[in-house]
Amino acid sequence: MGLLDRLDNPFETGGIILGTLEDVLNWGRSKSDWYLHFGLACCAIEFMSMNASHFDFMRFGIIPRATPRQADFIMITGTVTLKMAERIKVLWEQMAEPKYCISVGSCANSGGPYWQYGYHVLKGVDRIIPVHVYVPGCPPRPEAMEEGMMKLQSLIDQQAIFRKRQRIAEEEALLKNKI
Amino acid sequence: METFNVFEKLLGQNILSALISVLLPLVFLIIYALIAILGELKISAWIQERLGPMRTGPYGILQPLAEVIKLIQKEDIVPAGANRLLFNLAPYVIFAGSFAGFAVIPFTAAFVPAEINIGLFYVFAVGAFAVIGIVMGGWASNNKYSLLGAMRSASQMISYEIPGALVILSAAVLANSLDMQKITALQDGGFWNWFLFGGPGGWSKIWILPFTLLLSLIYMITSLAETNRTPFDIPEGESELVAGYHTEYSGMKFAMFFFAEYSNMFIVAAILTVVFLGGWTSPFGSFMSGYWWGIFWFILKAMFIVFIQIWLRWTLPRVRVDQLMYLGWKILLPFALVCFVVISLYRIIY
Amino acid sequence: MIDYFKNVWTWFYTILVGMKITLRHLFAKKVTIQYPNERYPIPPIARNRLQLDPDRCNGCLQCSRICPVQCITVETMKVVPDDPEQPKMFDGTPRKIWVPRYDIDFAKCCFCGLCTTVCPTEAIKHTTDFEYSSYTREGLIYHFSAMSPEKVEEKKKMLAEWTAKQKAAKAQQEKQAQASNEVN
Amino acid sequence: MTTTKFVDIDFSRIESDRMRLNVGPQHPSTHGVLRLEVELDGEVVTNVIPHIGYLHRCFEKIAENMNYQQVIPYVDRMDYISSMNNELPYVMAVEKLMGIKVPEKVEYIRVIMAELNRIANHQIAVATFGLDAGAFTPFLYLFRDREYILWIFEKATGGRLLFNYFWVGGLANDVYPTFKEDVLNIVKQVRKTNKEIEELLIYNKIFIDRTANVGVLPADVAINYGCSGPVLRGSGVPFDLRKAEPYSIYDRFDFEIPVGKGEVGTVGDCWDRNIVRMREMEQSCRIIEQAIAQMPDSGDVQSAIPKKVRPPKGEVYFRCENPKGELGFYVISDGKDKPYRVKGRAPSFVNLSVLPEISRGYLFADLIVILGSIDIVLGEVDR
Amino acid sequence: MEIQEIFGVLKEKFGDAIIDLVNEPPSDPFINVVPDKLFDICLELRDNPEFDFDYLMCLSGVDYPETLQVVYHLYSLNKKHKVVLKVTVPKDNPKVPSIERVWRSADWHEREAYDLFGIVFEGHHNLIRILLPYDWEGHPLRKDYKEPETYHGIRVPY
Repeated sequence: MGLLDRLDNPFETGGIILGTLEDVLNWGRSKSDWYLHFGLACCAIEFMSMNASHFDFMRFGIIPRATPRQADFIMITGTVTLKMAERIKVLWEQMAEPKYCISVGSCANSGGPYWQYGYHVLKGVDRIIPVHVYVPGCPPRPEAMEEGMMKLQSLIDQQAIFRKRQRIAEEEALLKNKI
Repeated sequence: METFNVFEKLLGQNILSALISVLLPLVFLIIYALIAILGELKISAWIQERLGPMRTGPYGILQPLAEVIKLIQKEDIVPAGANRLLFNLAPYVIFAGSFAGFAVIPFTAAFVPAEINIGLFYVFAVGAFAVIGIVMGGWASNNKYSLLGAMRSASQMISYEIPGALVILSAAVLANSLDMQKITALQDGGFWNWFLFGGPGGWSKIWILPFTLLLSLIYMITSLAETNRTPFDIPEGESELVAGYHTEYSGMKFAMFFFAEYSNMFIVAAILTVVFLGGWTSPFGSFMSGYWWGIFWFILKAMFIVFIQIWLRWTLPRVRVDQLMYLGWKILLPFALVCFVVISLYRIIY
Repeated sequence: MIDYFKNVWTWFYTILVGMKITLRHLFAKKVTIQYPNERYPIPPIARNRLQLDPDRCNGCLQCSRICPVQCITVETMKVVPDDPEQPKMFDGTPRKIWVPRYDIDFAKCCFCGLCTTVCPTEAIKHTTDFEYSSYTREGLIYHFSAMSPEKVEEKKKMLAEWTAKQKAAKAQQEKQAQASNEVN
Repeated sequence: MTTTKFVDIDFSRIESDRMRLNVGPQHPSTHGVLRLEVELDGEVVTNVIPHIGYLHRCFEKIAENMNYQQVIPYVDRMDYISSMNNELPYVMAVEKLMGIKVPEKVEYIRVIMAELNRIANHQIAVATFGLDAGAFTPFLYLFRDREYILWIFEKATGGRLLFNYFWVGGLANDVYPTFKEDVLNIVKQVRKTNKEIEELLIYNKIFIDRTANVGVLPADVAINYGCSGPVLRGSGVPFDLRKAEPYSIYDRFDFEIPVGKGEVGTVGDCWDRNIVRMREMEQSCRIIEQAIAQMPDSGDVQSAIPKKVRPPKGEVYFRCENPKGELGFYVISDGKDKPYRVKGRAPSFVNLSVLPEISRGYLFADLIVILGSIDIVLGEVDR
Repeated sequence: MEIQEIFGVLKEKFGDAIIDLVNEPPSDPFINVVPDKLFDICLELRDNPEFDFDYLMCLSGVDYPETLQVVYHLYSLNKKHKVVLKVTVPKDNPKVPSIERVWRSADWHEREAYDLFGIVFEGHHNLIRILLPYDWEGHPLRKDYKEPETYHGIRVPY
């Protein structure tokens, strides 16, 4: 990867090229997110409202896909039960990288109203799959979901593509120093 | 108007002119597909009183570009248990099939990539390529939904070739030719000379006017079925078969399916334009006609057909498999046959 | 045969009717609210994020008791009568109870509004703010107490001293009482 | 276009391999997380085994651990599309146990809210049914109108979807001043859109061909399976709890019970079930108009709310007409703060059990339509 | 028909199998029935034109400290009357005859009661769990139920 390293070096004016390329790639990914057509419970109804004319989720460049292979992110909209947990894990594994997850609503965040006595409810979807953004609410307003989506987009915009490991390590080190 | 290939005339018959003739449609196809995808998103949104993509570039016009950039970056998954060779080959077969159709599309009087005298026949033969690709992809995916979708698609496309071929046959009888440039040139001189309105000729064409109108309608319906568009999108009917034959495809391979679908839409629209709407000829006689205007008219007419396809898609529910077959065999075929007989008689008499 | 043609005609006709309707909508005014730029005016009664006014909270614990999901964690502490600070409530009445910890876990909250209805001082209220999604689950736990940790420590110490004093006083009293009993 | 019922063909003579297809739990048209194990012969469904429970949220166990007031938010989450209608039978069951008579104004507001929610529910039902048949645009027109209803709910109750509005003995709060005008405007809008939907979707020939003569449910089978609501009425049985045993103040209103008549196919097919929903929306509009006209302006909505909800020992089964059917709550009280047992008799749960019976012998594409015509909500099926 | 009449007719026909009628407002009146004869009683209630109970509204299990109970709410669409039957079984041997063949709606209701209470319905054609996973242990709506620590490697409690 000698060439890439040289290109990435700001002193050889490669940093600008790669940086711009990275920006373009990230722009593509953040502006065109396809979600998995998938609803679980109450939040899914608000999710449908968000797709409807008044809130129009497609403004963000988001198109529903029925198959996990073509989806970029999944919205866990509702209560995840133990019976369903394994299926969600399979769905997540079927999705193609890079993939993201938004946990919508109290139930998906931490079991919500069912965290105390719900013997059959998974207490938070982050126990089985990684979650990138948590949207609170029970159910959240459609705008709140859109706000969560914008949070995810800004997360994607800042992602590192080149010299990934090195940069992630640097960021982690920085974070550690801060703490 | 005289027909010729402008690049061959300028550069002579050599590899360079051939290369340009091939690449130009490809460039056109890519630009067209991006515009069509945006059009699909925007028109569907407007019909539903929404706005569609708004946050990617001004009014969201860069949306298709973002999608392509994203699809390039996606992981390319081949499911376990799939037939690797066929699975990887299928999208290219479909894309090649639909792109090959562009070879005989006359964009203007001065440019058709390959001027062969059986152009209509060729388009039809090459169009059937897509079936092979779909069955390959559906079977190789090792997924039941894909297989069901592929089987449905194969039966649907093959049965709708027949009424479609009858329509083309009638047009060929009327025009006395299978050459797309010739058919277009015949209709020069104003919209009343289009085959939609009975073709060139005197008042006697009144006898076949209703039949040519009907034929164009039949071709419109069959073209929807051949491109798997609503109301005939049962091979990929989302509410039944998840995503049909491309359920297991991701990333760039899915993008190939996507491009192939839109390029197929354009090809059927182009055939309809050439056969019934006068191709590159101006609808107002000599007004705004010429080699350059030809491109404009051709693309305008074809895009209008594409718009109608999109418009229909967001209006109608989906038909069922048996109803699809009923429509194809018991309604479209008899009607097309009657039209064919009438037109043949007309040709014999006049 | 007539049925056949009738069928074909209804097919054709109903499709045209549908196309007419969708064409009308194609040019109709769009209803979309472009969220980050335009906003639907949320009514003040709407139940979104909870907000506590620490000045008003008197630590009665009713909210945490009525909460169906137990997402409100409240710790209370008695105010020492001879506190030099002489804390006051929002309306000037002397405060009897400190609230060193008032946490609401919005990852559990079900936004039913029961806590706001039982609150006697209207300290806890639903706001119209809904934009507080977070990258971490911990980011959804809100700490509403106005007391800094140092202050809590200080007050705790004060309370401990005071209770010790009280205890000692009580013990002394009892001793005295015993002594007087014995005398009697 | 004619449709053949594939049951008529003798398949025993055609030997072919059966294919087992898993539909769901993640599938675009299972309306949530239902899993159907479908046995296919080519494209013909030979057997369907529904597997439910993917959204079992332990409502009944939780209800035993909550006091009566705290159960209401959980009742909301059973059938999350029509929460108002869910709260009504629960609240009325507890009121019956305690012998509470609620004020006049409360009754009227409850009826208006329940009927508005019924309209919202049927809008979703028709919309998703259209979506199952492949029509996407009517879905969004109906959702647009539903949004206006939700705005009224939000203004009046504070919640868009889950309200916690009906309390034992009253309401959480009074309605806002311009409530009446807003509701009347909605009624107008609903009527306008419904007319459009009928032209665009319901009477479209393709849609009729897809749904008529499909999934025929005879009346006696429907009754024996315990079906209720539009599923039962679609089969031609004019049974509506609002008429049969009028609860609340439903005996004061003039409305009709729409039933399936087999206008375009057989009585009890998918089209009939759907048209019943469309016509019920119109009837709900009528009820709302009458209720608005009769509703008293003044009155305290909280006067009858007891200080402590503690019903005497006893048990009661109270049922109401939910948009999906008969929703009953069987509440057992042992005289304490918390109910001893709350059982919800969910209409979707019972209606879904008829699916294998009516989908055998139809095509796979029909199975999706039949499932859509039953209009289930998984939150209620699994509780 | 009033509940008293129904009770009278049933008592006449089935004798000891009908235990008693409890009518304490505001509760709904109910009839206690012996489990063994339940199927015949239900058949009689459905097929006798006087009763004509064609609609099973609800079937619920209840867990009492010593016993388990199954409650049947019946309704007649034509006659518009209703009746509540109750069957009480011991906890160590909770067996009730299935009435799935009388009212098909009992099919899923009985599976649910089996799933959540562990009441065994004899004669049911497919008595398996319905709501919980097929490999779940225990019957959660019993009062003494303890939720499991893990399920398939996923931690259950919060």
